[in-house]
Amino acid sequence: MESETHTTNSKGPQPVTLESNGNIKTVNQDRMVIRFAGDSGDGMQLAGNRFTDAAANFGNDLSTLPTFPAEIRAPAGTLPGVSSFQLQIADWDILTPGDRPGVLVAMNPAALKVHLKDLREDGILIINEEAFDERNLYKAGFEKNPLDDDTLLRYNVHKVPMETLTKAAVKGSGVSGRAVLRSKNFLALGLLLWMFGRDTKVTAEWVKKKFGRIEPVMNANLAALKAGYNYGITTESFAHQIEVKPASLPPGTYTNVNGNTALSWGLIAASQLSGLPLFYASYPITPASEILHELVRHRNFGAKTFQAEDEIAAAGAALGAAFAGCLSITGTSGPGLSLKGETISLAMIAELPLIIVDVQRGGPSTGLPTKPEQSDLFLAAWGRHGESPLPVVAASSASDAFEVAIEAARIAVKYMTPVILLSDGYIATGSEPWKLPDVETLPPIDVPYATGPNTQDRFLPYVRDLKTMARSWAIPGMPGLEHRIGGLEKEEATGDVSYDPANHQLMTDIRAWKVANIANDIPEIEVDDPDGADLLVLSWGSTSAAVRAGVGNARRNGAKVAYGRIRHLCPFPPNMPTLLSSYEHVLVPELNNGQLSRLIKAEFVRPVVSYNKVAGVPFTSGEIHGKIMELVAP
Amino acid sequence: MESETHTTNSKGPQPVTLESNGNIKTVNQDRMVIRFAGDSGDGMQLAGNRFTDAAANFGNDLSTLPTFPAEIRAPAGTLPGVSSFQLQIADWDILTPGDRPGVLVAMNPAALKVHLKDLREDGILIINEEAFDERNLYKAGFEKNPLDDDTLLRYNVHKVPMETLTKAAVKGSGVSGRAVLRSKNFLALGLLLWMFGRDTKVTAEWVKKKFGRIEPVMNANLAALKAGYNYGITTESFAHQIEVKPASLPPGTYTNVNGNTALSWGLIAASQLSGLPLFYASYPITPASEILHELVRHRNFGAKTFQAEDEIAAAGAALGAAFAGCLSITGTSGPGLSLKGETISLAMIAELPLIIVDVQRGGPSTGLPTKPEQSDLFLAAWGRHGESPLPVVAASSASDAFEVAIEAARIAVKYMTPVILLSDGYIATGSEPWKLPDVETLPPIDVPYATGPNTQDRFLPYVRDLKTMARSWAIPGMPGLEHRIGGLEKEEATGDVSYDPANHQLMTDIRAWKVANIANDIPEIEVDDPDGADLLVLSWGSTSAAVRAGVGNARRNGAKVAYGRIRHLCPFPPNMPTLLSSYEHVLVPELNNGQLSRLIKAEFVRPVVSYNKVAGVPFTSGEIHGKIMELVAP
Amino acid sequence: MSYTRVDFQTDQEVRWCPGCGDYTILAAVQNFFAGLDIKRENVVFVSGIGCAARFPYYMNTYGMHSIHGRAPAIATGVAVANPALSVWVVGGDGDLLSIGGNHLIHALRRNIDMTILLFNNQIYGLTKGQYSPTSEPGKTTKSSPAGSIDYPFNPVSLALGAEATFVARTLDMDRKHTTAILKAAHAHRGSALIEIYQNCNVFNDKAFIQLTGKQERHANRIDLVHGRPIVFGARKEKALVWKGGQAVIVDRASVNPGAIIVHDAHAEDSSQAFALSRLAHGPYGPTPLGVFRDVYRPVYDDELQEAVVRSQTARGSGDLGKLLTSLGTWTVD
Amino acid sequence: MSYTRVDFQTDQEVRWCPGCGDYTILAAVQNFFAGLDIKRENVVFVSGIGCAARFPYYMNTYGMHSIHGRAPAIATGVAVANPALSVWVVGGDGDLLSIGGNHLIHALRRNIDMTILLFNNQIYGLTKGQYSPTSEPGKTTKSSPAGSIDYPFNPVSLALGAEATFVARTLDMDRKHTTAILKAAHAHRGSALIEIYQNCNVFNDKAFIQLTGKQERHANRIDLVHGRPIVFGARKEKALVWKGGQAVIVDRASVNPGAIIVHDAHAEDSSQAFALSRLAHGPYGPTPLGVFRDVYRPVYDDELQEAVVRSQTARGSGDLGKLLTSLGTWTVD
Ligand SMILES: Cc1ncc(C[n+]2csc(CCOP(=O)(O)OP(=O)(O)O)c2C)c(N)n1
Ligand SMILES: Cc1ncc(C[n+]2csc(CCOP(=O)(O)OP(=O)(O)O)c2C)c(N)n1
Ligand code: SF4
Ligand code: SF4
Ligand SMILES: [Mg+2]
Ligand SMILES: [Mg+2]
Repeated sequence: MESETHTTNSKGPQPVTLESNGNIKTVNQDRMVIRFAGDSGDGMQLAGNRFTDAAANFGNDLSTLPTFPAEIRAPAGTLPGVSSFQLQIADWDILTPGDRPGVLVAMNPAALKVHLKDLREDGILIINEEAFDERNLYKAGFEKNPLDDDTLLRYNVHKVPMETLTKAAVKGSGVSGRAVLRSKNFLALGLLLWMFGRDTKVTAEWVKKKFGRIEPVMNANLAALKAGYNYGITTESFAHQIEVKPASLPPGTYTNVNGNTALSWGLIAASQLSGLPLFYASYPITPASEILHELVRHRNFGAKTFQAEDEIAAAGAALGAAFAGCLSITGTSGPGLSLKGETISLAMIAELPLIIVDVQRGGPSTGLPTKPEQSDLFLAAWGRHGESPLPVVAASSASDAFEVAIEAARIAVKYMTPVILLSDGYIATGSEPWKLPDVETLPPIDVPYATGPNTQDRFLPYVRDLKTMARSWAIPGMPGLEHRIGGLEKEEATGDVSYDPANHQLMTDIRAWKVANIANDIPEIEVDDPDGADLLVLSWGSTSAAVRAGVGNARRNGAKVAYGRIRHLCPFPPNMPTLLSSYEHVLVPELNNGQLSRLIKAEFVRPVVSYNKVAGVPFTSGEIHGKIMELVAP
Repeated sequence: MESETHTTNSKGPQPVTLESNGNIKTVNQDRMVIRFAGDSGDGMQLAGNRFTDAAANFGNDLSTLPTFPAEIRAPAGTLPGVSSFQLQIADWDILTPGDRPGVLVAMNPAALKVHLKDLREDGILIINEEAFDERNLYKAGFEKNPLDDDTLLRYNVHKVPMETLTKAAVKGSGVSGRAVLRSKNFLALGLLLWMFGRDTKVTAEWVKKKFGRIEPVMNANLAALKAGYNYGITTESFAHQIEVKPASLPPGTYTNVNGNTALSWGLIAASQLSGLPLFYASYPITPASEILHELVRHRNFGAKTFQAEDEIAAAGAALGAAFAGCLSITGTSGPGLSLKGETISLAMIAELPLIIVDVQRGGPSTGLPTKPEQSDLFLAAWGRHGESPLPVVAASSASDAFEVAIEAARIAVKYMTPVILLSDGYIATGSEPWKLPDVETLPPIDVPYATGPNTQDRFLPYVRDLKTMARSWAIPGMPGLEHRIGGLEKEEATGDVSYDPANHQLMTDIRAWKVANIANDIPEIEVDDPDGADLLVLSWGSTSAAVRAGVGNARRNGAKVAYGRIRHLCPFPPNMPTLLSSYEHVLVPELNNGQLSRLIKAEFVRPVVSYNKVAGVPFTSGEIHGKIMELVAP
Repeated sequence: MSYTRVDFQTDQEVRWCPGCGDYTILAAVQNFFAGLDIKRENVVFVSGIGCAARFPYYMNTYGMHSIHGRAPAIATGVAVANPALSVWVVGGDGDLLSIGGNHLIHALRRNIDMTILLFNNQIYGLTKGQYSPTSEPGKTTKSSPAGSIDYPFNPVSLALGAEATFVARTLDMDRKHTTAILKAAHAHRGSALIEIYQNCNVFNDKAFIQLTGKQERHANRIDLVHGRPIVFGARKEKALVWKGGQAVIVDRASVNPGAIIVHDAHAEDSSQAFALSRLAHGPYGPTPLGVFRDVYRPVYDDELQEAVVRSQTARGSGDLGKLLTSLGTWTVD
Repeated sequence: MSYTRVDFQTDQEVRWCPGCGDYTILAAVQNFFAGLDIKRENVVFVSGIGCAARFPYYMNTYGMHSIHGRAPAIATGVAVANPALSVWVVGGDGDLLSIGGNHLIHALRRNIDMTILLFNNQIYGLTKGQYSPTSEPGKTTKSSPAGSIDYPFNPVSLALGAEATFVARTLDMDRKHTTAILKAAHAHRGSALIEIYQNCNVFNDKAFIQLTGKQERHANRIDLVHGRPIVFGARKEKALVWKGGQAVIVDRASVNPGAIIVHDAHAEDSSQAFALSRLAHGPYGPTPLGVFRDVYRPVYDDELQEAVVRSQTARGSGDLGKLLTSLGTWTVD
C-alpha cells in the first residue's frame, strides 16, 4: 500500500492539470518518488545526489534513501552488485523517501531484477537497453530478456540506448576507451532533469567545480548531461514532462545534508558553544566512518581526530582527552559499542564528560553492516557490568542529528557524565533539506570548571554541585588542582579509594540519582494529538519519519491517533508517566524486537503494543498506517 | 537484629542445659557464630578453614564467610590489612554464616577495631593481648589501649598471651626467629577447639599431611595446636565449654566445598556426562581466578586450560575450541564480561555451545573486586549489540554451583547456544557442607552431532532439529561435513551469507524463539508456601541463603510469606506468569539497583517490590526479615 | 586419494573487486592444498573481518569468518583443542595488525601451530579506504586527507620482536614464490607468519609496483634463500654485507665474495633475520622476499596435549567420584 | 620555584607489600621529579590495573588509575589533546604486555610523546601469582602448577620490533641507574619505554638475583653506555663483538680492542639495538641494562598539533556559519 497521499484515495499520484508547454504536455504532481538503480560502477549515488541538489535548489521538499551493496564489492552486473538511490520530491512538507517509486531508472538487468517489484503499476521505467546483453542477463538470472517478453507490460517503459548516446556525446572530450561509458550516469541524469522540467545549470556548475582539474572528464560529463537532456526534448517517446512545484517550506536558508555530516557539524557546534576543543577518536566501521572522514576535514575548528587501533583504544583515547579537557567523542557502530563497555563504565565512575556515538546497523555480530536497525538500545541503556547508569539520546533524522549532538554535549558537560548518542545507518546516509539554524542564537554550553582548591590543604575531585550533583572539572595544567581518579570505588567528596560499604551504597545512589535527575532538565515529549485520540504512537530514532507519515495517512483515513517522539531514552522526559496514563493504547514501532517497549514496561509497568521489524530495512509509512488501522478499527 | 533463632525470642543463643563435664561446665547451643580476625599475615583463613573441617567432621551443619583485605596488600597491623573468617556451626540445617558473631578471636588491635562492632553483647572475645603494643594500637587508630579502658566491658573477654605461649610451645621444634610466631594461629585454633569440645585429631592429621615435608614447621604447628588446647584445659579463666551438637543432616557423604571449586567440578562432571573434552579459557581476575587454578589441576580428566592474554582472547579461544568440538567455557568477572560481549554475540549467531561464567563482584568499573554483588544481570541478559538473546542461569550457593554448571552445559549443548552462568564473590569463596550426589545417577548429556551430509551435494550447517530448533554440530575432522560459519547474517538452512530482508527477519525470530522455547525444558520454580501467603519473596543467586533464612525468621515471627528461588533468569521458568499472578505482593531482594525486578516488569508488566542493597556486603537474614515484616505488617 | 584445485573450491561466488590481488592468492592456496596429502576435513580456516577475511567462504574446508581482529585467538582455541588439525588464519593488515595486533603477537610468542596469512594491501579495503598500520607516512586517504601522520609497522620486524619461529614475505603476483613459501610454512610446526603483499586495485592500486613492475622489480627484489649468498639486481650486481650489526647493500664487485651475507633462516638468534627486515620499511626500494626465519621451538598445543597425556598416565584418567571426595568427607547416617 | 621529593608525595598511605620493589621505584621517580624544572600541574600519570598500577595514587600530580591494559591508549588521548603535558604511563608486565600489548605497540609505533614505565616482575602480583607474558618457561604458579608452557616476550625486542624510538632497561634496586634512565627518557621527545626489573618479594622473590646478588651481578650486568665499548664482568674481562649480524660475548683478551662493539644508541637502524636485546631472554645470565635505542622521529602529537595550526592559518579558524552553508544552500522566502 502506498503513502502520503493527500487524498483518501490511495491510488497514487493524480494528474492535476494539463497545460500546454511548447509541444509537450506537463503533468503536475504533488510529489514523486524516483529511484536510480544500477551497478555499483554505474555512479547511481552520484546521479541521485545531483538530482537531489537540482530538486532542492528548485525548492522541492525531499528525502533520500541511498542503498549500497553489502560490504563486499560484488562482480559487475550481479544482483549483489546493485546500488540504488531513491528520493522523493514534493511540493509540501515531506517526511520519507517514499515507499514505492513512480519513476525507476534501471541501468542494467540486475538493477531491473532487484527493483522492478517496487515500481508502481503505472510507474515510468527508464532502461539502459544496451546493457541487456546475454552476459548481463545471465548474471542477473534472467532466463530470457524481459525487454522482449511481457514482463514490463504493466509499466510505462522507455528504452534508451544510453551507451551509444554517451559514446556519441563524449566523442572529442578527450576521454577514451572504457572510461567513456563512465559518463552514462550523467546522460541518465540529464534525461531525468528534462523529465522534471529542471534545467541542467545547477548540475553543470557542480561538474565544473568537481572535475575542473581533469578537463577531459569534465567535458565528457557535461556533454553526456546535455545529451541526455536533449534526448528528452527531441525524442518522441516521452509523452509528457512531470512538474512537482516548489514546496511551501517555511522561509529560511536550506541545505541538503545527511545524518553523519549533520552529526559531525553538531559536534563542531558544541565545541564552539562550550569553548572546549573537539577530540574525536574512532576506529573505522560502517556506517559510522563518515563522521571521522568529515571531522578530519575541519581542523581549522581546532578539531583533532584520532584513528585508533581498535574501538577500545578509541574509547580510551577519548577518555584521556576528556580528562585533559576536551569535548571528547568516540564514534562507532554496534560491534564497537559492545567493545567499549568496560571503558564507558570507567568514564561513568570517573564522572568525565564523554560522548559515545553509535550509528546502529543490522545485528547481531557482524550482522548486516550496511542496513539500518535500532537494536543497540538495550546495550546503550544497560550494557555494562555493575551499576553503570548513563544518559542515552537518539537522533531521529539527518537534521535532528545536529541538534541531538549539541544536546548530548550539553548533558555530558553539565553533568560530567558519559552520554550515548544513538543514530543509525538510515539517518547516517539519508539526506533531507535542512533549514539552517541561526548560529548566533544557539545557546552556549557552560563548563563546570574547578576554580580552585575546595579545601585549604587539597583539592577534592568529588565535591559536587548540589543542584546537578556533578563534580567540578579540574584539568591538567591547572595549578593546585592536581588529583587522581580511577575505577575503584571512590569515597564521596575526597575521591579516595574506599571499600566502605556505606560509601559504596552512597556513591551508587548518587550516580543513579545524578542521571535520573537529568529528567528535570530536558524538554517534555511534544505530543501531536489534534483530535483527542485513545491511541498514542511513540517512536524513537530513524523510524520517526515513517511513523509520523504513517500517522498522517491514518488520520487522513479517519483514524484518531496521537503521535510523540522520544529523543531522550534515558532518563525519559518528565511527562512520560502522565503521557502513558492518558492514553488507552500505546503503540511502539521499532526496528528491533521490542527494546524501547521493554524499557518502558520496566520503568512504568504499563503494557504497550510493540510493532517490531528486524529485516534490515526501514518501516514504510504504509506498514505503520496499516498497524494503526488495526488498532483503531472498531 | 539477629537471625535464625528457633525461638521467637531473638536475644541470641540461650543456654539450654548445664551439665558437669570434669570440672568445667558445658553450655549447649543450637548454633554458634565464630569469627577469626587478624592481620593478613596471621593465618586466619587457615585457622578458620581448619576449625570448619573439625566442626564438619563432628557433624555440625555450617556455613562460612571468608573476608580478605581488598586487592592491595596493606602494611601489617593496619585496618585495611585485616583478614577475617566467619563461620556458623549448628545442630540443624543452617543457611548462612550468620550475622553477628558470638565468639570473636582478635589477633591484633586492628582486627579488634574492625570487628568489635559486630560482636554480640554477650559475646566471647578472645584477644592476643601481646599484640596490643604502642605501634599496633597506633596503626589501628586507638588513642588508648582498649584493654585498659571500659571499651570491652559489655563482652566476655579472655586475654591470652598467645605469643609467649607459642614461643614456649614451639621451642625445640627446629623453627626459630620470626618464623616462630607464625604458629600462633594454631595456638588460637587449639584453644577454640577446646572451647567447643572438639579434639585436635582431625586438625593434627591435616597438619601432618600438609607440612609433612617440612618437619620443623609441622612440629611447631602441632606443638602450638596442643598448647592452645591445653591452655583451655588448664587455665581457670574459661568458665565453661560450649557444645553444639551434630546437626541432623540427611544421611549421606558430605564434603566441605566453596563455590569456585564446586563450579569447576560441575564443569568436569558435564564434560564426563557429555563425553566432550573440557576446554577452559580465562584471563585471571578476582574472584574468578580460582576456577582456572582448580581446573588446571585436573588434566587427567582430559581438561585443557588456557590462560589467555586478555578476556577477549579467552572468549575467542573458547569459541574456537567449541567449533573444534569441546565443552568450552570462558570464565571471568564483571569487567571481563563487558569485554566479551562482541565475541558472545558471534557465538550466538554462529549457534555454537559456549558457557560464559561470570563470578560477579562489586561494580562499576574496577569497583570493589573482592566484594560480592549481583549487578551484572542486565549485562548478561541484554548487554550485546543487535538482537542477541541467550540463556542465563545463576548459582545460589557453593554446592548449587555444581548443579548449575551441569545445567548450563546441558542447555548450551542441547540448544547449540552460548549460556551465561552467573555466580558471585560470596558463593565463590564461601563454603558449606555438601551432600555428595551419586555420580552414577547424573543424567547424561546428549550431543546433537551432525551425522552426515544433509543434502546430497553439500552439508547445510543451519538445518535445524524442529523440536529444539538447534542446528547440528559438525566438528572439524568429520569428513564430508566441511562448512563455513560466520558473523554476517546467514541464510536459514544453508548458512550462506544473506542480506535478504525476509531472511533476516526469519533468522532473528528463530534465534529469539529458540531461546524462549527453552522455558519448556526447565523445571518450574518451587515455591515454599506452607500457609497460603499473600507475599511472595523471589530471590536469585547468592542472596538466596540469606533470603530463605530471613523468610524462616519472619515465619517464626508469625508472618505468612512464600519463598521461591529463580535459577533460570532467561528464559524464566514456565510457571513464572501463574506465580506472579497468584500473589498480591512480590518482593525481590537483590544486591543491585533492581535488575531482576526490571527484567520481571519488562517481561510480565507486573509491579514488584524491590529491596536493593549495593554495599559490597551480602544481605543479612535480619535485613530480609525486617523488610518482610514491613510488608506483612497489618 | 588425491585432490585437485576444484575440491577446495566452494559453491560461493567469489566477491572481490575484479582485479583484486586476493584472487591470485586464493588460486595459489587452493592449488597448494590440492598438492598436499592432507585431508580436507582436517583443515580449518579462520579469518576476522575485511576483504581478505572473506577467504574461508571460498575454501571448501572447515572455516570461520569470525569478527574483526580475533582470528588468531579463535584459531588458537581450535589448534589447542585439536592439535591434529591444520589451522590457517587469514586476515588483512587492519584485521591482524590493528585491532588484532595483540592476539597476533601472543599467538606467535606461544608458538601455536597455525599458519597466518597476512594480506597486506596497506589499506582498509572493506571500509572503503582508510589508512592502515602499514600505510606509508603521508598517505592521503578518506581519514587522512592531509596525509597520514602514523608511522607504520614493519610486519616482519614486529613478528620477530614477538618471538615468531617462522616469518616470511611474498607477493600476490608471484604465484610460484607464494607456493614455495606456503610449502615452507606448512612444513614448519608452530606459528608461521606469511606477509603477503596484496594489491588493492580499488583503494591502493600499484602500492607494490616497485616489486611487481617490469622495470622496477629486478632492481628491488631481494630474494632470500637459506644457505645462499644474498645478491640481487638485474644482473645480480648488488649484494648484502654486515656492517656492525647492520645489513647493508653494496655493489657486489666492491666486496670479496666471502663477505657477502649467506642467508641463515635457521639461526637460533633472530638478530640476523631482524637486520634483514630493516632493509626496507615497506615496498619502496630494495625489499627482501622469502623466508626470514624458520626455527623450531616447542609448540604450545603439543606441549599441552602431552601434559594431558602425562597426567592421565601418571594419575589414571579422571574419576569423578574420587574428585568429589578429594577434599575429605564425613558421613551422616 | 623548585620542588623537593615531598612535593610529589600524596596523603595516600602507600600500600604495597613490605619489601616490594615498587617502593624504591616510587622513591626514585619522586626524587627525579623534584630535580626537574617541570611544573607539577603539567604532569599526568596514567596507569592500568595491577600492583604497579597503584603508582599514580602516590604521585602528587594529575593522575588516572584506569582499567587493565588501557593506560597507553588513555595516555595517548591525554598527550594528543595537550602536547604541552608531560605524560607518564605506569604498568606491570600483565597490564602492558598481556591485555595491554596492542595499545603499547601502537603507541610506540605512532611515537606518542609519553614515557612508559613497565614494572616487570615477571608475575601477576595483584591477582596473587599467575604466570605472566614475561615469566620464564616452566615457571610453576597457581595457574601453571606443572610449569608454564608459554614462551615469554623479551620486552625490549618487542618494543624495537614495534618501531620504538627509545627503549631502555633498568633495575628497581639500582636507584642511580634508574634515575639516569629516567633523565634520558624524559629528554627524549616521543615514546620512551623503560623496562624496570622489579622484585615481587611475595610471589616471585629473587627473580632478578642474577643482576642484584652481590656475587652474581658483576658477572651478569652488561651496562650499555652510548659511545663506549661494551665490556663487562667483575674485572671487565668480558666484551661484546659482532659475529654475522649477531652480538656475541667473548673474553676481552681474545679480541683486539677495535673489534669490541661500541654502543651506538642513536643508530637510525634498530638492528644493533635488537641484537643486543637478544643477548638475554630474561635476567638469567649476562643481561644488558641501559639505553638500547634513542633516536628522533616525528612525534604524533606534535604533528597533529601543527596540522591544526597549519589548517587554521591556511583557512582561518573555523566559522560555524560558513560550515553549515558549505554544501551549497537555497533560500525559501
Ligand atoms: C569490531 C569491528 N570494528 C570495525 C569493523 C569495520 N571493519 C571491517 S574490516 C575493517 C578493516 C579492513 O581492512 P583490512 O583488515 O586491512 O582488510 P582488507 O579489507 O584491506 O582486506 C574494519 C575497520 C568491524 N567489522 N568490526
Ligand atoms: C579487564 C580486567 N581483567 C583482569 C583483571 C584482573 N587483574 C588485575 S591486575 C592483573 C594483572 C596484574 O599483573 P601485572 O600487570 O604484572 O601487575 P603487578 O600486579 O604484577 O604489578 C589482572 C589480571 C582486571 N582488573 N580487569
Ligand atoms: S577493496 Fe581492494 S582489497 Fe577489497 S576486494 Fe576490492 S580490490 Fe580487493
Ligand atoms: S604482590 Fe608483589 S608486586 Fe604486588 S605489592 Fe606485593 S610484592 Fe609488590
Ligand atoms: Mg588491508
Ligand atoms: Mg607483574
